[in-house]
Amino acid sequence: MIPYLFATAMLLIGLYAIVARRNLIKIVIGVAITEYAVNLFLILLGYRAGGIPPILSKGMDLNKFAANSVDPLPQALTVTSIVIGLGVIALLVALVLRLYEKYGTLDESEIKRLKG
Amino acid sequence: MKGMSLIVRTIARVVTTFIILYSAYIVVYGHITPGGGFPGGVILALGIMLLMLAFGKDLPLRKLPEGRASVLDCLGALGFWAIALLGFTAGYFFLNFLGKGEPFRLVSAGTMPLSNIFIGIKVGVSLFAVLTALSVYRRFYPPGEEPPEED
Amino acid sequence: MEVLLYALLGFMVVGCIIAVEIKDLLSAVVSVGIVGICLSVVFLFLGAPDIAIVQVVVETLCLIILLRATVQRDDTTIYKYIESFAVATILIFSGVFMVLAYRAFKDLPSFGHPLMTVSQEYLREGLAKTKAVNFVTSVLLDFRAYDTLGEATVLFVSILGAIAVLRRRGRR
Amino acid sequence: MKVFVTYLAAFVVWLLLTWSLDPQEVLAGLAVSALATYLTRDLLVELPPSKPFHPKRYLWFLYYIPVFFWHMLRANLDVAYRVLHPEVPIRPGIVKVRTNLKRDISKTMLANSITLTPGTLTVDVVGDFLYVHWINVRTDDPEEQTRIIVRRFERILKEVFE
Repeated sequence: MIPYLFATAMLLIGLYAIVARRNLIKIVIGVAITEYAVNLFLILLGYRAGGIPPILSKGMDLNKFAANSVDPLPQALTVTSIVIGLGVIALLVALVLRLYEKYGTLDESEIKRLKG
Repeated sequence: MKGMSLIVRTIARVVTTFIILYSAYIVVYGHITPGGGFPGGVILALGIMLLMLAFGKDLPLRKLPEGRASVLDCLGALGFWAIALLGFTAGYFFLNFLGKGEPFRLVSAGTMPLSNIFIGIKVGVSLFAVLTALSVYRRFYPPGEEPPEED
Repeated sequence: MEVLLYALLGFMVVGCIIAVEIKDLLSAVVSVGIVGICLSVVFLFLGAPDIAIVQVVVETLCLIILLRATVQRDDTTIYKYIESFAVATILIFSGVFMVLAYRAFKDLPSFGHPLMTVSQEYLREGLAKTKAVNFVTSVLLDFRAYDTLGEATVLFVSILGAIAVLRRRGRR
Repeated sequence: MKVFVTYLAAFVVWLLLTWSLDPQEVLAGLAVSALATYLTRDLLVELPPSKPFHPKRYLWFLYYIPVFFWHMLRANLDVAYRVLHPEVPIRPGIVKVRTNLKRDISKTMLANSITLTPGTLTVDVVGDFLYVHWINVRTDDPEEQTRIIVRRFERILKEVFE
């Protein structure tokens, strides 16, 4: 229960950065933190107390392995989610660089003011 | 980007071969040890990134021009699709149609190593493409000042 | 073991707060990198070596990309006036979210005792069906390969979007 | 030739990574090492110009290892003494020293050896000159500085790499 609350706290910090910060890089950092929190929560859900990684080693009994292993399903979906997070960050950084080139500033409110 | 000093360059020369070897190991052994196409591809992109940091952007672009990079990228995606569609020959979408072999051998688990290789190529080359885009297309100019005309 | 896990998680939360609050952008990016690497250690603790490898390499690349955007540019935003509306909104939302999350977590299986109705099937029959020893890969590329295909497509599109955004005003 | 040596080294690293002699894995290793070597074929470090496989080189290299560790140990004790001493007797500065080594790899090895020895740190290599940050600049004479910092490694590295 307590680890879940840690993940929730990270999620809320990321949301706070996205909403309340004005610097565009800070907003990208907020998105990154939100991604970390979600990935962490998914893995925490699949953890079994004293569990072993879901990789069979030679000469291990299959039934014993199935009774002790942690959950492989959220892990498999998180692998792709992390890589997609990288793609999203690259896209956001590309947008930030483009905005900087156009307006010469990273401040969101400045950009709003200059837009007209 | 001009590249770095002689020390970094020489070490990059020595190390890059082994980084590529390690990424291939991570990809090929994805179904036996931890790893797989996604981390292997990212390691491949990081190896090329090392070259880009040490020698400047021109050398990696000479080794892997943009056109060939996009061809490889599409090849990876199409290969994965082809494996998915070839499943129809034996039954349904994404059926593991190849012979399974026995566990703990390198050639086992049917289509999985092939899928891993295609995903690795795709992820590595597309991340390489976005890194070169980030380093090549952008040079920063003060607002209001037009970039000089060049290639 | 548990204590170490909690210490790492607390350290990560502190790192997140520093990354959001600090004024120097380079320091903020470095703090995010530290959080990501701690996350990879936490994954190792939680029995997920696959994800730990992915996280550590992705974190490196992510750090390089963020540094590319940050170098030599400082946080010039003036905190003269605090945006009271945004801060109040996020605080109220956080409170409500925390209370609801606390209630929801009570219904989830408690930490360390996952609900594995589907995964038990994969774990028991995966070896006979796919002959792959790494069960994460066998879920990723055999049982749930359709999801992987979709996510590879998402990656493709996001990278394509980044390149399209960066290209200088079309062709000359 | 250098391609073949790199290929062999890559294959040995592959064997160490997989730690098995299953024919499938060995075949995959041959293919993967060939691929990695092919992709980096124009980056490889040149072999020494004359007699690259002469056993004398390897004997000199074996001799280099204890010499290097001895210098490292001495420098460690020296820096620890300077840090723990109440007056902190240091005189930091950057000195420019000249090296006789010609090849890139030997210059790199020399710079790395100097950096790994506590108290001295190579900042940059420009042409034949090394810029070294030294925690206690003992003398202002360039010849003497070169003798103290560079000569102790240079003599052996010249035998190994050139």
